Amino acid sequence: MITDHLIILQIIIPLIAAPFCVFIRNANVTWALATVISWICLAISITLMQQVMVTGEIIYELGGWAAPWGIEYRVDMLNAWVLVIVTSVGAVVTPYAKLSAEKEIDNDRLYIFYAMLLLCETGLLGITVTGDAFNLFVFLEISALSTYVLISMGKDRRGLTAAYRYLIMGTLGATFYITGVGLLYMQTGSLNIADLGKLIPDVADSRTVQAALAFMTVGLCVKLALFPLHMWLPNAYAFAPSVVTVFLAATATKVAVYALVRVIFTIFGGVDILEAVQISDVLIAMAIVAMFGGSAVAIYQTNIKRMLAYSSLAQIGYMILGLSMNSVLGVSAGLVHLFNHAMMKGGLFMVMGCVVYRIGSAKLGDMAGLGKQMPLTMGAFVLGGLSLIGVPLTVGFVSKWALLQAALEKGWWPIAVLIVISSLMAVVYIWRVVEVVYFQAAPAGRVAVKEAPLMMMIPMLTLIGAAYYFGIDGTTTMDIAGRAAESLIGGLK
Amino acid sequence: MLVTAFAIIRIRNLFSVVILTGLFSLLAAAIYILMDAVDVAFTEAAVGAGVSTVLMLGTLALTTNDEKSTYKNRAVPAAILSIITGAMLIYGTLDMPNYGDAKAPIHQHVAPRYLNQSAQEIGLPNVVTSVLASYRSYDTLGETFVIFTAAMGVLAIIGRGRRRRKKENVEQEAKT
Amino acid sequence: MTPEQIIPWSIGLPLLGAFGIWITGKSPNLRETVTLITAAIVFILVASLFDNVSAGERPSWVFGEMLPGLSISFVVEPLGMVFAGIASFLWIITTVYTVGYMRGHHEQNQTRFYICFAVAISSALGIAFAGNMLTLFVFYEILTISTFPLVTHSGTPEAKRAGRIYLGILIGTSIALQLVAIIWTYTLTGTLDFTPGGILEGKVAPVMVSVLLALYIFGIGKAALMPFHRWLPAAMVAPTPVSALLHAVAVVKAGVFTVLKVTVYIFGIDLLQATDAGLWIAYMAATTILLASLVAMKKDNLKARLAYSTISQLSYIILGAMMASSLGILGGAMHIVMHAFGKITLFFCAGAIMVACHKTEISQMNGLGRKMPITFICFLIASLSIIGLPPFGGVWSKWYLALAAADTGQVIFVAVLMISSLLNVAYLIPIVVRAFYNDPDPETHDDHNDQDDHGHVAVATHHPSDAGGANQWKIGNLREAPIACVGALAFTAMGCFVLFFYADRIQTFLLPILEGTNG
Amino acid sequence: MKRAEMRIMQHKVVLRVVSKFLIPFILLFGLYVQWHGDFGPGGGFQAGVIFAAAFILYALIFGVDKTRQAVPAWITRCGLAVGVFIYAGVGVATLFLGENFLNYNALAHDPIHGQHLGILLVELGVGVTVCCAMITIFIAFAGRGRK
Amino acid sequence: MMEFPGQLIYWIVVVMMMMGFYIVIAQGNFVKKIVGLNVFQVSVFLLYITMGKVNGGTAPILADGIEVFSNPLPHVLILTAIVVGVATTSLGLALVVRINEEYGTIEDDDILEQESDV
Repeated sequence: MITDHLIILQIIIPLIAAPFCVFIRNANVTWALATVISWICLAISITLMQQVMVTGEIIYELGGWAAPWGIEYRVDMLNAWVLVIVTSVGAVVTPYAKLSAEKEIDNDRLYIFYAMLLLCETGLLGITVTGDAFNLFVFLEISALSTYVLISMGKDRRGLTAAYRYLIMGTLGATFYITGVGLLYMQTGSLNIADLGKLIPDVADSRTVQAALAFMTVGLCVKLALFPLHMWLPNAYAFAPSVVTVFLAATATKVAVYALVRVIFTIFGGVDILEAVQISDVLIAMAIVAMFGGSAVAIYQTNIKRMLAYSSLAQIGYMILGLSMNSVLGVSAGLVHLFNHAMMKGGLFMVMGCVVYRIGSAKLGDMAGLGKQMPLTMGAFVLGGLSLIGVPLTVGFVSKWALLQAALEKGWWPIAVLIVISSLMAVVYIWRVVEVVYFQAAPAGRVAVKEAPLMMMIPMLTLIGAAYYFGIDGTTTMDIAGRAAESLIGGLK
Repeated sequence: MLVTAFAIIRIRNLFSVVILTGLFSLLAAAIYILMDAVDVAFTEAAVGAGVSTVLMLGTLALTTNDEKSTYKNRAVPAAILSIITGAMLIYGTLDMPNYGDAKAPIHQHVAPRYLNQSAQEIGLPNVVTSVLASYRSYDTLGETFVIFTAAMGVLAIIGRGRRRRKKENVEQEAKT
Repeated sequence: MTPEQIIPWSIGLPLLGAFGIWITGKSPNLRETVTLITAAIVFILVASLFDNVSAGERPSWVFGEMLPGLSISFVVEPLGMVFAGIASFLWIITTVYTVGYMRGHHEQNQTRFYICFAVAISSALGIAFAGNMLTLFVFYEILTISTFPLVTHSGTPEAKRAGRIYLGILIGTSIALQLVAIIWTYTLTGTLDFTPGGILEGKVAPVMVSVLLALYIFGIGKAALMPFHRWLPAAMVAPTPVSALLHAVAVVKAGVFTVLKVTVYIFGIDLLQATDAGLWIAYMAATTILLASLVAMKKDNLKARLAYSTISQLSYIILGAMMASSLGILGGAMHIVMHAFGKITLFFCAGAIMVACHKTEISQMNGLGRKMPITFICFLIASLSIIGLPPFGGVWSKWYLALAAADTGQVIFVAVLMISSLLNVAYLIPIVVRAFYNDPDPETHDDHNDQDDHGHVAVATHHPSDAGGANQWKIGNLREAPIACVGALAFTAMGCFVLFFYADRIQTFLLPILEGTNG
Repeated sequence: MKRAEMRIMQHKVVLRVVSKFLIPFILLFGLYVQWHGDFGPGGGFQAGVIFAAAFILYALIFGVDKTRQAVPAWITRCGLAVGVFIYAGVGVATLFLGENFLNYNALAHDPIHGQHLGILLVELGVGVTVCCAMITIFIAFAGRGRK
Repeated sequence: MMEFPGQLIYWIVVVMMMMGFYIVIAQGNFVKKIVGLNVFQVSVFLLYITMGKVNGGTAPILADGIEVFSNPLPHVLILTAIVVGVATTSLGLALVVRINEEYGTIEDDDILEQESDV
């Protein structure tokens, strides 16, 4: 019985928990609630994943109205995969949040913080499960609005302008997206994603549909911060409260990538749109610029949170590169990197959260000598950094392996070389940190720094550990990503 | 409306701009009525012309009234970008069905069911309400949560607690 | 224990040992006992595989699947057996030496040192037993990373700079070139397993063979083929036991070992022969041999000279592999063994000199042989072995290499081998001569810290000037290093001699690796 | 609007009287729109805005503090939550009644009645939330202005 | 150009959209940016409503004797979108107020200048 409704429970449990936080208003209780809810969500998403593996696509009609008339939820391998990513990050982040948030956010607002965190997670989950193009927009806005609030909650005033700029960019992106949806609706009369997928081939050569594709793609690219639409991201990540950065970096852009995948491969899948209008060339070019631009700028950052943010831009480039290769291998490389990057970047930002918790700064110069004082935290940073570089036994290696293989399969030599070179750039920026942290003496004035508290350490080590576990055993993740990719591409060939 | 929009671009006095935006919304509401979208018009009038304008005026009261400098350096690229985007859209419109064409696909696929069967299925005369609150009630749930989020967000950003603390800071700064 | 179980144990035990070292870090004696015991057990384990392998068995073990269709798996075959045997055997001896050296030298952070050392050995064994290229690559990278803290051990700016070069070149080449080559191979063949006779035959266009080969050979930065050799001299800032075991044996041999593996099991000798793809790389190797020897002659710092000598010797093995003949491969493989014993002895001597007399520059070593006769006699023995004179092991490998060169009709390689032997004489023998025949300099105490004109070695020794006396083993006017050091280096020098007689055993043992080839 | 103007307004007798007179009607109109949405234009959202407008007018004329006395912060805040609870609660109720989320047919024996009831309830939820949200937002802005 | 009159209204909408878009990206005043965003969004709403219109139709409120209705779905969507729009606007304005308190200005250039100093 209840298993039939799991999909909707996935969304409404955190959704309803958010207003509860407003009733409670006690920081600790709301935190406990958020933690419990996030774990329930994880359990649900994993169960869903198993269901999908057994039964295939699951469809849920909201309000009991069948698909094109009502809104439906539709979960296949791909959504289930993204759900697991988002919920597992959520489940790790909320326990971590307590101390970090107490330090960085006004205490009388903590309950709002947790409500927003829950809403943000709900929004992301809602984007993921929905089978309706307009409903996607609604949940996009729930997650976006809560994100703006979360970013602005920190004590650094630059968080405010970062949130504002993100608000402007994000709203533009969302508006572009609904413009595109509107144009599609005009040509087909449907808003349902699966239905659109069936209807599009008949009208694919219409200029309206092409314009719609362009608008939806641009809109989502703003959200996922693909170069050159990334301007909002570095500051938003750098000046948001640390725990918010962890959550966003590990989930928000991933979900936007997912949405783009849906648009390209499900809505426009029937016409092999990447080839038909040569979007793939544009996307690949942008992805490569992102890979290099992101890494290059990252090298010169002095704020490590900002550095990691730029590195995220580069990593998003990898994902898009994989997706735009338009082959099973390429898409699965992109999809597996969604997960892998969530693990390693989440872990790295958690490290920075611990650092900020202890020394109150994320500046490289202030981190001198931390290697001795916070050995476990900094060890986690090195491990995460290795994963970012793509050293074997890490998840980064698994993604890079898949990506390179996809590129070589297509015979795209230069691109394979570029991937490799850009991952060497990661060596440089990770190295800068290692050098300062391990080889420079702590500044004289600083009071002795203790290791991060256990409650932050455990989630952090969990994520980093996961980055290694799934690096050593990459078969599970690759298998799921591969199946998701096959179902996407399979409908098309 | 075009004139209003253009005026918004040119005028530097923010107070006038805000009032013009209200006007713009009202005009839009009028057009909605012409296009049979009474519910939307109602909402637009209440929100666009009402709430938004009041909020913007409130903001202006708290900040400043005049736009300061000119941003010539950005004007040209911005214009080019807008024109390209616009051109893209115009290009898109070329294949659109004519305005008001009853045979357009948009009126063929999903909508007829709402119009023809909602009377039996829902039993309400206002089809917009039927669709809003039943067929697509989940969107509306989402919408409600958006409003909820926004309200909580505003509380978080400019609620009372922080202001009090802030004021102390300002006083301290003033002393030093 | 079955051979299959031995594999995980022999790789895992050093890691367990590392853990034990960490726990017992507070008490140096206990810590070093743990290291020694671990080393001994590991060697016994590895050695116990010897019979199975020589009987033609190929014990294998699969750890798990890392990527679909690609597992972390291990197969023991003769080449790997030899490499593992050397690494684990010399680990014991090096540990003995290390105890003397590190204490004599008052090094900091000794626990970290022992831990990293154990991890490095574990990964060297992983490389040796790797059953496919991916596994090998994984351990290759772990080896790089685990040795990094050893290189920067002293923490001086010099060490950091060296560490940067070390990591930069090794990681850079492996990711930028080797990884690409591996993935390319995988896309071409769908497998990465080491297969007798190679996996690439018929799967790749002849022109591309040389591109792929170049990606591999240059990608294996640890083999120190020019122009990617800079890391090796840079790594000499590490404490001497590291230079000895890792940068004369484990790390660099891991590099050339990989080269051999790739040549034999990925490309297959036949393919290389048919396409002549390796020829131009062989020329590169020949150039490296000569250039590195010439550079070595100009180095006054002893460890730097030995480092360049190593570069030159490694290229022998690459040359052997690239000539793509069975003799060349055999010669290369044997040279791994012979050079290991020779070079580790030389480094041990260098370390002993540093501990006992605080001398790092050759020009300061006048007359030192009279104070440290054992050390310098061993130095001589090892030198002769490296040069390739009987009755020491080095002669055999050089012999095979020269035969291979003659066999393939590349007279120029024969000439290169000859010239380089002469150069070996020119840069090794004068050291001994200087030590025994020149008059000692007037005693200049404790000025060794700053006499570092070449910038390769800056070992900070922070002990007061008179503490040096406690590190010496004095009998009469002898001033040898601590007994642990001297014993170790005498033992390896003996090894050079013993190997001369057992070379044929090694050769028969190695012969099966040429299965599946015609040449 | 300038703060000064706001303060002046609080002293205009005519305004005060007129608005006192007007506010009940606005509230009434709001209620009408709320319940009438099924038949003519209107519904929870519009009603919520109109309802809030009454309070905003009150706040403009009588000042934020007085409004806060009339409508304490906790009421609007809880109202916010209650509104979404009503909406989501309808959905959960349908779940418990064995139907899909928000399938109002489950609410009554007759699907049409169920739909009626459901729509009425969710519109109420929307109305409450929107009204409280608007008041909250406005007061947050206006409250900010006083030094 | 048969279709000229049919498309004209879309073109007007597009021009308005782009005016809004231009304001958002070209103007440096934070309030004005939000105004631009409003203009942009309202124009998109108009686009939806225009495509929902059916010639000769009436508002989609069922009544006896009326056969032709305009498409109700765009109306629903835009109702939702308007709400989302006002939510965004209020949040944006709240941020502007705070920014003004922290920086003393709401001009993009001034703020960039201040931030680059830090």
